[in-house]
Amino acid sequence: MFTMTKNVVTNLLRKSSTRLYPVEVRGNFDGYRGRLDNKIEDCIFCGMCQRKCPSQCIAVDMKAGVWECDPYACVYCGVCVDHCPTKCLSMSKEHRKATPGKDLIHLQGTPRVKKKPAAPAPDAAPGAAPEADSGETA
Amino acid sequence: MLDTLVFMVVVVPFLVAGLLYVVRPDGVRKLIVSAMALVLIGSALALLAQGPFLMAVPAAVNELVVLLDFLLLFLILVYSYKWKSRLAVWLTLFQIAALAWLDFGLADHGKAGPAIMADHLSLIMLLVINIVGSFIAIYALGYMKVHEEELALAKSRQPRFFFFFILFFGAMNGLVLSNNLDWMYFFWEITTFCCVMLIAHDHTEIALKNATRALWMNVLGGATFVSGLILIQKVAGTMFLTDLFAMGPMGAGGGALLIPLFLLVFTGFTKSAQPPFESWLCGAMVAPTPVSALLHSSTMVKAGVYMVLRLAPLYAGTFLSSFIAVFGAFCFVATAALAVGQSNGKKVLAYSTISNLALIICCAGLNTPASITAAILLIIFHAVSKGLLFMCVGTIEQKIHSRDIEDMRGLYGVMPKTAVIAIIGVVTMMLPPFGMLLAKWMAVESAMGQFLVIALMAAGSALTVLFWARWAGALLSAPFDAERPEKLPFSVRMPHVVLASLAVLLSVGAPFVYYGLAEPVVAMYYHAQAFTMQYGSFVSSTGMFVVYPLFILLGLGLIFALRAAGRVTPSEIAAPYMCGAQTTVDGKAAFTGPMRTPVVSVSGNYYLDALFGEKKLSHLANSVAIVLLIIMLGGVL
Amino acid sequence: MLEKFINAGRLKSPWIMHFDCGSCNGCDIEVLACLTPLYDIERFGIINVGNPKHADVLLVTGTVNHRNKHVLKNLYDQMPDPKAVIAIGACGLSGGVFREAYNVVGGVDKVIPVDVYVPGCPSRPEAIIDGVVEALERVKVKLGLAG
Amino acid sequence: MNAQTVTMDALCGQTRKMFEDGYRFLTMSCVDLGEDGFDLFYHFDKDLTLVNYRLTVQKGVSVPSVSPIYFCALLIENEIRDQFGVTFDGLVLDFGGTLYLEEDVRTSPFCKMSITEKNKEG
Amino acid sequence: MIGKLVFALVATALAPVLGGLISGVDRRITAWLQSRYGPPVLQPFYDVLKLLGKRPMATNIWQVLCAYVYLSAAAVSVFLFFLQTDLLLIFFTLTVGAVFLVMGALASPSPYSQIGGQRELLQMLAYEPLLILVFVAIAMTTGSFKISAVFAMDKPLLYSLPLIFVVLGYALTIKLRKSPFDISTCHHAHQELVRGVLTEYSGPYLAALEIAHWFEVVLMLSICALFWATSVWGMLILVALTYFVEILVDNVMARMTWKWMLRSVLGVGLVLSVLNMLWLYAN
Amino acid sequence: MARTILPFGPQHPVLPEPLHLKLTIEDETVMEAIPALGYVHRGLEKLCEIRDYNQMIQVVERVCGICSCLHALCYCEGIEKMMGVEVPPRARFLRLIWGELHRMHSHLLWLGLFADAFGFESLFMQYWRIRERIMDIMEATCGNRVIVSVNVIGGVRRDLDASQCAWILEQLAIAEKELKQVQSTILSDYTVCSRTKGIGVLTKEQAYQLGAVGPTLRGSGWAQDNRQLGYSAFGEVEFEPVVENDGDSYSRCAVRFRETLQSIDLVRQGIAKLPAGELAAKVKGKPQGEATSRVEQPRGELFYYIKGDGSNNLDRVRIRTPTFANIPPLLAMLPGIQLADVPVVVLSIDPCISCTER
Ligand code: SF4
Ligand code: SF4
Ligand code: SF4
Ligand code: SF4
Ligand code: SF4
Ligand code: SF4
Ligand code: SF4
Ligand code: SF4
Repeated sequence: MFTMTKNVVTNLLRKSSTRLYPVEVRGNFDGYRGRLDNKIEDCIFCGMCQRKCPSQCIAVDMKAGVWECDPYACVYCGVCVDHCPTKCLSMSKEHRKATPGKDLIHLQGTPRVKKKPAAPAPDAAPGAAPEADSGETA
Repeated sequence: MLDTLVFMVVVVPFLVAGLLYVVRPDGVRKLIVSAMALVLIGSALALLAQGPFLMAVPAAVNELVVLLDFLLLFLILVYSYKWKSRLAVWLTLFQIAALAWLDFGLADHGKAGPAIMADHLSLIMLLVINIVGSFIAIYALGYMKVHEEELALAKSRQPRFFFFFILFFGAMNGLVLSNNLDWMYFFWEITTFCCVMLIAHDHTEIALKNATRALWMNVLGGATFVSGLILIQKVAGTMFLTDLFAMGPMGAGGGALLIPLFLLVFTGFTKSAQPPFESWLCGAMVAPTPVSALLHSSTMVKAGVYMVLRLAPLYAGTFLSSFIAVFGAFCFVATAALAVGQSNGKKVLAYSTISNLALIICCAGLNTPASITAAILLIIFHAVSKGLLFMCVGTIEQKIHSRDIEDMRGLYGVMPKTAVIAIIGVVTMMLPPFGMLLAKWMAVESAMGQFLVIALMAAGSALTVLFWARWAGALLSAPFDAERPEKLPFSVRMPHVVLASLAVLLSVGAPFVYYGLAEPVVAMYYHAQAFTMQYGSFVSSTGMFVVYPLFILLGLGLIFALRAAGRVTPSEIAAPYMCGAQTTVDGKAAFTGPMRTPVVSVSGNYYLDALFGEKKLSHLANSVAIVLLIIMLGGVL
Repeated sequence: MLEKFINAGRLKSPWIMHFDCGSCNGCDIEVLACLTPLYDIERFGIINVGNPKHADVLLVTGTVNHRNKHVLKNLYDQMPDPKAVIAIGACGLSGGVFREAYNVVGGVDKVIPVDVYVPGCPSRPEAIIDGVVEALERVKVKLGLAG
Repeated sequence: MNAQTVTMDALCGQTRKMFEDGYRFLTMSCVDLGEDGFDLFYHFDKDLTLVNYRLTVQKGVSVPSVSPIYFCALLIENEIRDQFGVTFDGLVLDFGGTLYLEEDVRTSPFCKMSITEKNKEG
Repeated sequence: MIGKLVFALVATALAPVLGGLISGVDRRITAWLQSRYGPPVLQPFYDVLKLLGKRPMATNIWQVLCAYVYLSAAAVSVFLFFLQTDLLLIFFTLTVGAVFLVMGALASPSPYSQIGGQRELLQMLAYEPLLILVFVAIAMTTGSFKISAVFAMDKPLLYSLPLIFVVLGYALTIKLRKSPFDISTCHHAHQELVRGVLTEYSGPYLAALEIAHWFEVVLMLSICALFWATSVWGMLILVALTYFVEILVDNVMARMTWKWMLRSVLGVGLVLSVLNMLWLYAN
Repeated sequence: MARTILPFGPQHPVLPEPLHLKLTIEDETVMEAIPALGYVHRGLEKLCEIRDYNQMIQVVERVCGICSCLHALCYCEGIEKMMGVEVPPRARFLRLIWGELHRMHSHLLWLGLFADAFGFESLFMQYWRIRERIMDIMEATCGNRVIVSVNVIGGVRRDLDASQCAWILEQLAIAEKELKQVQSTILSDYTVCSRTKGIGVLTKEQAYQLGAVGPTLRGSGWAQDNRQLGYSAFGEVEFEPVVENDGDSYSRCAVRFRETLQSIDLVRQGIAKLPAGELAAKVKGKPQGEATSRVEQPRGELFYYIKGDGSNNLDRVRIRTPTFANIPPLLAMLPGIQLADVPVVVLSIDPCISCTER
């Protein structure tokens, strides 16, 4: 009882330990597995991430040059980042913010067509809107 | 006029009882009992209007009483023998011998005096006995009909029942009107006999057993009664209360009178079932409920406290008085604690009765104007509320076939009106601004100087709240539903409603009760006034009880609450919290339990058997009570 | 006038109830961590009441399975209006890594309407606080107080 | 992993012997062998040494319960009942297949027979 | 008389405001003691306002009735206090509230509120005798149960009744529902009874109970204040100190069981009161 | 005697996880307690048929977030045993360090919850405040506060550099100091002791026969700790199993408290002895055969049975978690205690239903 009294009274006299988030942001440590980003210009749509992902939340369409990820099924393990051959996948140390609805991340890149290398379609705006909207997933 | 009224309340019940014994048709019985009730109520009121009086009777009547007294004792002897209670036989034999010595050896029959006396205290008792009792008698009409239907008797035993039932009134009225202690003794023995006969009424094994117990305990009281009388006769040389009062506190014999006073007070303890004698009253529960209602509210046990209170001016200021206070306070706690351990509704009522009687005894022992006022108010308010509660339990029992509080859970859903009336009864027993609490307040304030008594009272009232509150709560726990119609015969419903209204109205009129009834008694013996009224409040030097302001404020609160409750719509009614697993089974709240089976959630009150178990606790209470009594006796000697 | 005060109360006193709907505890302990000194969401007037009848906001962590979906629904029904639901963690949002397991129904929104989704596995306490703040924004919008 | 084979008849006797020799009952494991029935492993431990018994049973056969010997076996036997549909005789507290599963999921989910689609894709 | 009435009315009207503020400060200090930042001081008011705006929900109408009777009785007892009436009478009025709170809890078929109700009764069993003893002790020192008599004293009651003040502290802890006696309900809910007597109340009804609790807090603290009735500052300091000690005790103790409560409260309470009374007599 | 039957859970504020007990009480004494499970059951063992054996690491980590690291460890050890992979020494020591950090955070979390079970809110706050240091270490070194995801088959994914090691030691020193400040409160405070001593007694024989594991077993006087098996690097550090003899809630609490301090010591030893070298061995082939694997989790012995058929997908993964083994002892402890002690006794086995049901 007395040690606890000492403890709580010290607490009373000291500044509280509370971090006043969101007013005061300490920031996450380096190396935190936060938001998953894809630098879509560098993506070769190899599908490695799709195959390795334990949560099966990435869908790569090699022909269409589409890379899709369901951020609401992703478990932020970083396995895809480890295995991406071009290192276009990365994880920012910021966590992904809460949202009122669920959206799929749909990135349109340039498909690597074997016969015609490096012919970027002018109409595709790669990486312009990293979170371009698309249909809701269930 | 006066003679007629006294005749009406004392002798007529005997005659009517005899008539009821031979009359068999139900209709006629109903008529007679109702008429009797009216006559009793009317006469009691008329006597009250009349005021105190003394009345002499012809010597022949006195002889008759003596004769009847011996007859009665022989009758008791016969039953004691029949029921094989050796103790009762010996005690009765002792009584016969002692009475013979008293009547033929000691008493100075030449010295005639007014055998009948009514002071304010007697008048209050008359009111209580005849008004509350009459409604119970009417209730008994309806109750006994159902009772016998349930038992499926070939031959109705109602004539016998009503014989003793109505006899009770005569005996009680006689008892409180006696000035001659010899007479009082006679009536005292009649109540014992009636009571025992009524307990044995159903003739079951347990009924006989409990009747036997009641018999020996009350016969023990009879024996001490007659011993006390002998001593009084020896010490004071009179048998008339008026003479004793005239001698002032402790009478002429000084300390010597304390011994007979102790014996008489002890007699009172046996009759009002104080520990160690509480078991007979609990055993009396086997009788049909109207009997319990009658015994507990207005007759029998009230005779015991009447005795203690009656003699209070005589032992005022003595060692005996303070000991009676401590004894009463102890019994108050002990029996309240016993009530906590009970789930049988009637037993709770029984222990609560004993507990309240103990409080009255304690007040008598405190022996101040305020405490005597408290005692008188307690007698009045307790009689009304307790009579009401017993009738409720009886009615409930006939519907749900159980007198267990646990089975009364959600009674509101089954018998809404009776449940509400029962709750009114409970609330008037335990909460201010109702009379019981007013009286309790007076009791505590008057005990201010005596720390031990107050500490016991404090514990006792907390226990009291405990067992009442959970009972009232249990009655309410019903799911929301439209009111269900509930039909009861007039003779059952009417007494409920009347007593419930009486309980509330008397409390509202507490100042009138005080000025009209209690204050004259106090003025008579103590020549002092305990309280004055200011702004509708009782005020004394030590405190104040704001009756009307409290009634108004709490009444407003109640209206506010009723309106809020009235606004609740069925759509707002939701299932209780069951950790997210709630379902219903036949409309009862349930949860989905192991193996996916729905489990109806059951709730039980805490009876705290480890602390308040009847066996252990009553053993303890009885031992302490005996020790206290022995100390008291030692002090007196 | 009173309405205005009540609305102020609504924004400043979101009592939460946390229901673990088959979570792996990862998200649970982060929700609990929110209550502890470092994060102390009582700053926002939040109390963890643990009783649906007192709660304004239901925090759900974990996957819905065939058994707890009934419980989830029951609890939601016992919360008096107005109320909000915040789903926490990949499991609560979609079933997460367990989506294909045989006893998993999926995210919380399969059973009750969800107002705010907090991603992560587990969602860190800061993210949960973001979620609560977002839910309050939504309440504001519903009450017509936004802007 | 080495496991001694035990027969259905010897099972209870062997278990009792382990109990008397002061072994702790670790758990059981059940593996569906398809056509060949189930492998039931009984794992025991004493001073951190594992002892395993293998009981192979055909489908549809009831296995004697060891829960009267080791009370703690009741949970695992109920679990196997849920997941594989293997029934146990003499279970001290039989949940009858409702330990984990709702009525909605009444098939024994761990039995290969009931698997409609096996996605070999990684 | 009119002046007294008006004073009492105003005091009664202000009591919930004060009670709410006290509980706000309480929560803030509790947070600091736990090294947290804590909610705004006005938080209790936000809570109650929010609750008032929620859709009502109850398990039956009796609950509602009981909640409002409880509220009324609590308000009336505060009113009677500031009218400087009889201590014992105030105690009885307080009991009305407490009993209806229990009846409300028992009126619902929910096991948690039932158990809460039973435990609340046991708490009453523990604190009621203590309060009566405290009041009797006060009355024996001042010669009357009237509160006005306390104010007529020329020396603070604390001088003659120090141990009785400790006894009052026990009763206060139970009434404030603080550790170690938060057994029938408590402020949050991570307790085995899910708030016990309050389990089944929600929305406006819960708000009513909360306000009633504020009334009771004010009443109990006012009774504490009586122990230094000779000066306003004395009263304020005594109450502030007492309340701080209550918060401290809340934070350095585990919740105990009802058995322990009955044993310790009745044992310690009785012994302390008897000692204090003996000491009084000796003087 | 009047009985009350009440549901304790699935949603109940003292049970952060959905578990149901049908309790029958009389005057608050528990007469009967029948459990119902299945509120967290996902059926994830079955996922091994559609996730390859590498992906299963992330799945088994989520059997329970609290000791995610140890689930992955046990699983990896099993697969490594089956495939004959030799784990490099540095990886083994790193596994030990992270594993012990997990034990610390788990025990601190439990100590807080336990304090809350007997209504000691401020003590709960203190333990969780201390715990945040460990969570920071975890986040800084593994990239996540809870599900660290550092184990891979053959080794680990992340490394610790010298500055990180120094920082960890620094943080641990502070945590140790803070922990010692509240030591006497949990171990000798009057109110705490009266709520824990003699409550929920599990005798030495009962503990063994009912299959108790971990602190529940050690609290009843058995010096059995799977770390004695010497997996990862436990064969190369000094430690003694923590044992208490009374078998009550207090003993189990004392075991966990002392183990928290022990873990600090083990992390220090691990950092001191950390060898240089590879982080992970190369893995060739596919898992085939049967293997069992055991590790000591904060709650006790974790047991994996794994069967591979030579393909990318395993044939069977069977997980027996500590709480699963501790539930029968719990059921034996419940009857006869007071309702108020139910949370204390339930928490005293440190239940983790998520892993129990998987
Ligand atoms: S969707 Fe998920 S993985 Fe992709 S960027 Fe967002 S958070 Fe990262
Ligand atoms: S692995 Fe990398 S490059 Fe390949 S598809 Fe995924 S993101 Fe693109
Ligand atoms: S980059 Fe590698 S993984 Fe991607 S398609 Fe080519 S070979 Fe396959
Ligand atoms: S982080 Fe893990 S879960 Fe998320 S997409 Fe990458 S591999 Fe899949
Ligand atoms: S989201 Fe991740 S951490 Fe949260 S419950 Fe699911 S698996 Fe656990
Ligand atoms: S003990 Fe009561 S008040 Fe304290 S934290 Fe727990 S629930 Fe809240
Ligand atoms: S015991 Fe289980 S539920 Fe409780 S905190 Fe730990 S992990 Fe969460
Ligand atoms: S026992 Fe519980 S805490 Fe430990 S790993 Fe299993 S689930 Fe997690």
